[in-house]
Amino acid sequence: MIYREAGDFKTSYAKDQQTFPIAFDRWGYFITLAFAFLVVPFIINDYWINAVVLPFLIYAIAAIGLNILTGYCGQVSLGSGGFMAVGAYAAYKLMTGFPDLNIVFVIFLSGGVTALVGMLFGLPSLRIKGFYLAVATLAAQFFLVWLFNKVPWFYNYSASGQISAPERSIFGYAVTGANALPAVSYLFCLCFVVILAWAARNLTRGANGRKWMAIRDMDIAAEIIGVNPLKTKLTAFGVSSFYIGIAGAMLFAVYLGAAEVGEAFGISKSFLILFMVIIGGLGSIFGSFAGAAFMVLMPVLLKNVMVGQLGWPTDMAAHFEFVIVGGLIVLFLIVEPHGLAQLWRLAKEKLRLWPFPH
Amino acid sequence: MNAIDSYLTPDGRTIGAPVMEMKNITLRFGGVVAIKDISFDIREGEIRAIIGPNGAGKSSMLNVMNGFYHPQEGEVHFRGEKRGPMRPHQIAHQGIARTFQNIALFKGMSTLDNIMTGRLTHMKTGMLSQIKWWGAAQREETANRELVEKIIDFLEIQTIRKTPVGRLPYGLQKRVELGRALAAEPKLLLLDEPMAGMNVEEKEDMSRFILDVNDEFGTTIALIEHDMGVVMDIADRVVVMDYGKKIGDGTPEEVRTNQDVIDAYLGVAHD
Amino acid sequence: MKMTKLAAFAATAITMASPVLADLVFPSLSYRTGPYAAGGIPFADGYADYFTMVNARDGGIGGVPIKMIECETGYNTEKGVECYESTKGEGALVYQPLSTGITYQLIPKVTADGIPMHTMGYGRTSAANGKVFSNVFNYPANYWNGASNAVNHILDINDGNIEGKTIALVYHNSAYGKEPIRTLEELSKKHGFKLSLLAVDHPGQEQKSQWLQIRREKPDYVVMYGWGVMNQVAVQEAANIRFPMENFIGIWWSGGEHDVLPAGDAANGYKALTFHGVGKDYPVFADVQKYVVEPGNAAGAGDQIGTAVYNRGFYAAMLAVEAAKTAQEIHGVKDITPAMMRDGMEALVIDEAKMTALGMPNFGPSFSVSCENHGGPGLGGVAQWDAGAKEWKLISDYAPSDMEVIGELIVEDSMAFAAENNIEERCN
Amino acid sequence: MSANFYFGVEVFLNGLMAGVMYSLVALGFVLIFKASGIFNYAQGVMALFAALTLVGFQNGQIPFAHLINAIFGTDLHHFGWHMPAFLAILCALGVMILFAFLVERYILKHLVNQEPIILFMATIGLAYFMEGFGDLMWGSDIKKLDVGIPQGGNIWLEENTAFLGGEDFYGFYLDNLDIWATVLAAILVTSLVLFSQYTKTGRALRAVADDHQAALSVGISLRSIWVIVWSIAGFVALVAGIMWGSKSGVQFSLSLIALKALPVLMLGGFTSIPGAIIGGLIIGVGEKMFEFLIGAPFLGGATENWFAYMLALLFLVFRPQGLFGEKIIERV
Repeated sequence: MIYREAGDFKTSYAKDQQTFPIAFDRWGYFITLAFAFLVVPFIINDYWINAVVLPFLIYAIAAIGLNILTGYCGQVSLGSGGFMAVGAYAAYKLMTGFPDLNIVFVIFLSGGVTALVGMLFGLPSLRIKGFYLAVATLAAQFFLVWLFNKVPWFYNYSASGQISAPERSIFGYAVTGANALPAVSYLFCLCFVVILAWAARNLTRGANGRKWMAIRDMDIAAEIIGVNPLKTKLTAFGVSSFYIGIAGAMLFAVYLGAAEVGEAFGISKSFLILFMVIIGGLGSIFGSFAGAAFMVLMPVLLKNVMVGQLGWPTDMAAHFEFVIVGGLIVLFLIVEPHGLAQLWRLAKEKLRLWPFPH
Repeated sequence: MNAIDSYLTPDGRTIGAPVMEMKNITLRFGGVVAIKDISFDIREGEIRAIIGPNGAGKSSMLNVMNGFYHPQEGEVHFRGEKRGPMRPHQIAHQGIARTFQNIALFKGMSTLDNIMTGRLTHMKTGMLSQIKWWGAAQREETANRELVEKIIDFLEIQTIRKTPVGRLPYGLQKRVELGRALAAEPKLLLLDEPMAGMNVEEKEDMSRFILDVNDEFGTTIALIEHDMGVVMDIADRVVVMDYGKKIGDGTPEEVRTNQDVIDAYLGVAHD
Repeated sequence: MKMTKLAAFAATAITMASPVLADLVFPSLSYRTGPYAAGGIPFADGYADYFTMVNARDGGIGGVPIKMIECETGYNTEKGVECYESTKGEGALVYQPLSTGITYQLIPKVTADGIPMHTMGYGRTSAANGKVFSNVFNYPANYWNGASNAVNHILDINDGNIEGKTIALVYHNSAYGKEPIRTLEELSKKHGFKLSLLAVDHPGQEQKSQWLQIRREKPDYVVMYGWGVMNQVAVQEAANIRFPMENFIGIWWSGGEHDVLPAGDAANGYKALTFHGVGKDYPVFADVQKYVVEPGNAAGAGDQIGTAVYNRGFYAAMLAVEAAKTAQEIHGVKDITPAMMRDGMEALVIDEAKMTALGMPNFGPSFSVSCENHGGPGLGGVAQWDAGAKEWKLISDYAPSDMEVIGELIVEDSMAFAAENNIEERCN
Repeated sequence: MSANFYFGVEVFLNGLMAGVMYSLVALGFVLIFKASGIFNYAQGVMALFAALTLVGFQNGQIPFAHLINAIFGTDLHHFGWHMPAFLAILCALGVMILFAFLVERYILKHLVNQEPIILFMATIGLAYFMEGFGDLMWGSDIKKLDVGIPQGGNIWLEENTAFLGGEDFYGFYLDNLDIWATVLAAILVTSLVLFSQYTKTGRALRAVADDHQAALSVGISLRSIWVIVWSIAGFVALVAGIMWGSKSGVQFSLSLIALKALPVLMLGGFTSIPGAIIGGLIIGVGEKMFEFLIGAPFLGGATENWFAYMLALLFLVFRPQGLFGEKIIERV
């Protein structure tokens, strides 16, 4: 009976609109945040930060971005990898072109550049719908990868086309480059994640979010009640690409430190992020986190169990990883097509009634 | 119709100047003529019905009125101005709202959110203040929420406020859709078969809501229906269509005695 | 987010469980899966088998057993990071990341962590400049040496004059494939040949356009920097348009058995560069048979022994073991640290006597590493495919490459890196 | 006529041939989408799996040998037979039918009436699964596939057209494998058409494609239709796997041919078999001609991958209903 809403009355519309209407959720959220900011940096080791937590945070941003486009606005995109590449290369050009520019601005500007590119590739969405649009976004994926590979200006004419992130710091602490302390990179990413998730929540709970969802649920009816489809779809593409571009910039600058477009931002990345969104739950910010956690953690966990614990050959473990991840995806879709977020919601509903289910 | 500026209804309401005038509208799909040279007007404060058998072109007419279809010939005048080439969402901003024959609610959203979408044409805060939320965006949200809550009270759907609309029964969905259209505070409200598929009781409820909307908010309403009985009870004036042509126009009494209308409804063969 | 934490806790418990042993740890970042598995499997097998042999035959290096930790990267850079982070805590002595992408990512990390990295025949070419890259080694040869080796071979065939000839470069359209372009451009200026560039996009199953272009333009020689399925398709397409196979030269990563076997007899005469011996005709393979295969400890399926890429992995492990021996000698300790291993790699000397003693006479070039030069002399040979016997034959000695041209490029590229990252030169 | 003109013609012809190869893959997508509304992303992996199985049967490989060896410490590799190509193809087909049955039984049955995007994701999950499963079963090394289809330039054509151009022209080059693929594709499409027109099952298939509900109401079993359709798609995947596998060997990258089929689907439509053929030809010719005329000379080459998609995208922007669709009238 700890988790409950009984007696939790709302006396104003503002209170009814808040993100976590149930007091217990609200406190859980604040405690999680405090834990993430104040405790985790001191107890976590390098392996967990570099191999699991950083990719989790960065992919969560990308997943929120794609969720805005696909989950809220209903436009399926397979171009996320290409848009992440835009963010990464924009960050690289900004970092090397303006060495004094603060890294925070670099990352936001990279998001801005990606937003413009995303809107450009979002234009056909007015005419092309459904799977046709999904496949059409692959044009962006392939074209952008080709472009960054082909035009030497993007990688400062280096011999191989690899880009490497130079060291940049904030308040005297390096966040990119070899000397960045993992805990600092972690906090840096965490700040971005919290701010961006909060912004996404605000964008989706008000008028803007309703426009997106109206287009998603029935675009013709939405237009007739006064939603401008082109503008709405383009803002979705823009905001989504902004997030994905930031994720790309951080993936390159903070997490990987060096990148090559075809390998780091290939089509498999597009699919990975789409997976996160669907497994996590379309149209749910929480789901984006859950999906990212699932897709990042699952393989690491499986690897550690199969290779580390059971001592299987690595190749067999890798094959099994495919089998298990693929199988789990199918299983999830069968059990709960609306993703982890929905499972979470159902669990909470059960919890609300516990221990008196009748 | 003659050029009368205003008239008094039998129950004492004053009907004002034309809000919308359709002049010689012709609409074709390829070789098929859906509407052929139809003219009529809708006046401030009245309930105007368009009736006719299936396939008469009523829905197409409604689609022309809210700009979803563009007629090949003819002019649409709204509040005294000739309508240029416009997209439907621009027309919604001019103050025309509508409901749909096959319910077009947003399935993934709750009742409250669906009705709130009706307020979108009135919500102006920019993206940045939405991101910030506290301040302008929240104030606007709350103000609009208050208005929407009034509509929810009016339509007696308080208990389903937070229910996803997909789970609602048909009759309630129709009511939510009416709420969404009302939320826009339209100058002209178009209702596409608001009573289709309802039982007698639901039809009575819906008729009452339509009359109340007209009465309390003074909203001008144009509705399509093919149930003659209901229409004759609530409409001030009626346009009758058949095979894309207008075959009658006038008060329910006038229409009821019109020979063409009687033929059309009794299924007399066309020549 | 509660689920995340729970899972995180479970996984921490798992990773904490494995104890740290006082062994010499050699991680193997292999890829036995994914698009490049065909090349990854033999390399990983060779790398593993050599260590197994040393453990079984000699009881380890200087009496300390070797522990090889294999970690599957699938040629994926992010998994590479995970592998690096999960193995470095175990006392990894040297990394062989086996992917240019992973190499670029690890360069700053290994430098900061003080662990050496050996990128043999791949990776960042300018890391040969030890003054800038303290912890990265790419002896005995790199991509740019390879380009020069190929041109030198063509020069040899034409008695030193290739003025006016045309050489086409068919390359994997990625960082790896673009590596030789600068070198070839410089060489084309020097020797007066015409260079024509043909990019093939990943994965490279469809190369009709490129080979029709070659058929039209009729270059005298084709040099290929391919990887994965691109190799098989290119060899097949070259055979299809009846391009003379002996004028078609692949880099060592395009010189595996699996690259030529699918084309059958048509691949006969195809050439590939190499910096190590090919085939099983070395005394050491008797030891492999005795200590590895017969006890049933062969890595993988055990069917790769003696293939070109297997030998490359085998050779890489040999160099790692020799460097560890050198480190033990320099520091006088058996249980070496990564920093000592680095010193050992920097002082590594490989000569004919040493290789003969190891049962690998002429298995690779003789070379020595120094503080300034982490890349060795860039010696490379040419192997030719004999489709009848289904084996590679070494048809030349390990010959030097044009260090005059390459050295300049290395200095230029590494200095740019040093300037971007504020690195001070060492070795002064 | 200048040699360049003939080169252009040659590129055009080879583009047509490449297009046929793309169509072979696209056909499988169309069949499944038409009958069940599922965008089956696993089609490429099915081709890989079919080809792996075929090679496995031919060479008498023991399935899961690696796994068995790892668990029981045995040293199994081969049964020691070498199966004739024809028999092996039949066996591989049997496996694909079994696969279709299992997919229906364990996946599709549980996902009836889900949204298309969910079904699409399920097929991606299926693709992951099969990729791992196929490798586990047959190993991830590269394998040579040879069922006796000749490869190499067609010398007869080359010699008999050499007179057309000048000194620099050797005659048209066409790959024998591509010519075979064209013949096979023609046979395949013809038999598919005959099957759907003249057999009871075929008519049921068409009924389902037209209207699921109506088909159900006249007593057609949707589930058995799905098994049949996935079996046919498995057969098409086998044919595509044989053609592409003969060209490049059988290994992981074979599954990526799905990416070459997607622009074809956009252009030809997800539901049209002639669309898949014509779309494939347009994409094949388009990308090859673009590479020949603009890509290689001016843009540094390797433009084919994105150009195919751009071409399809531009086409759709101007004609959203696709190649064979009728003009869409929107209704509310």
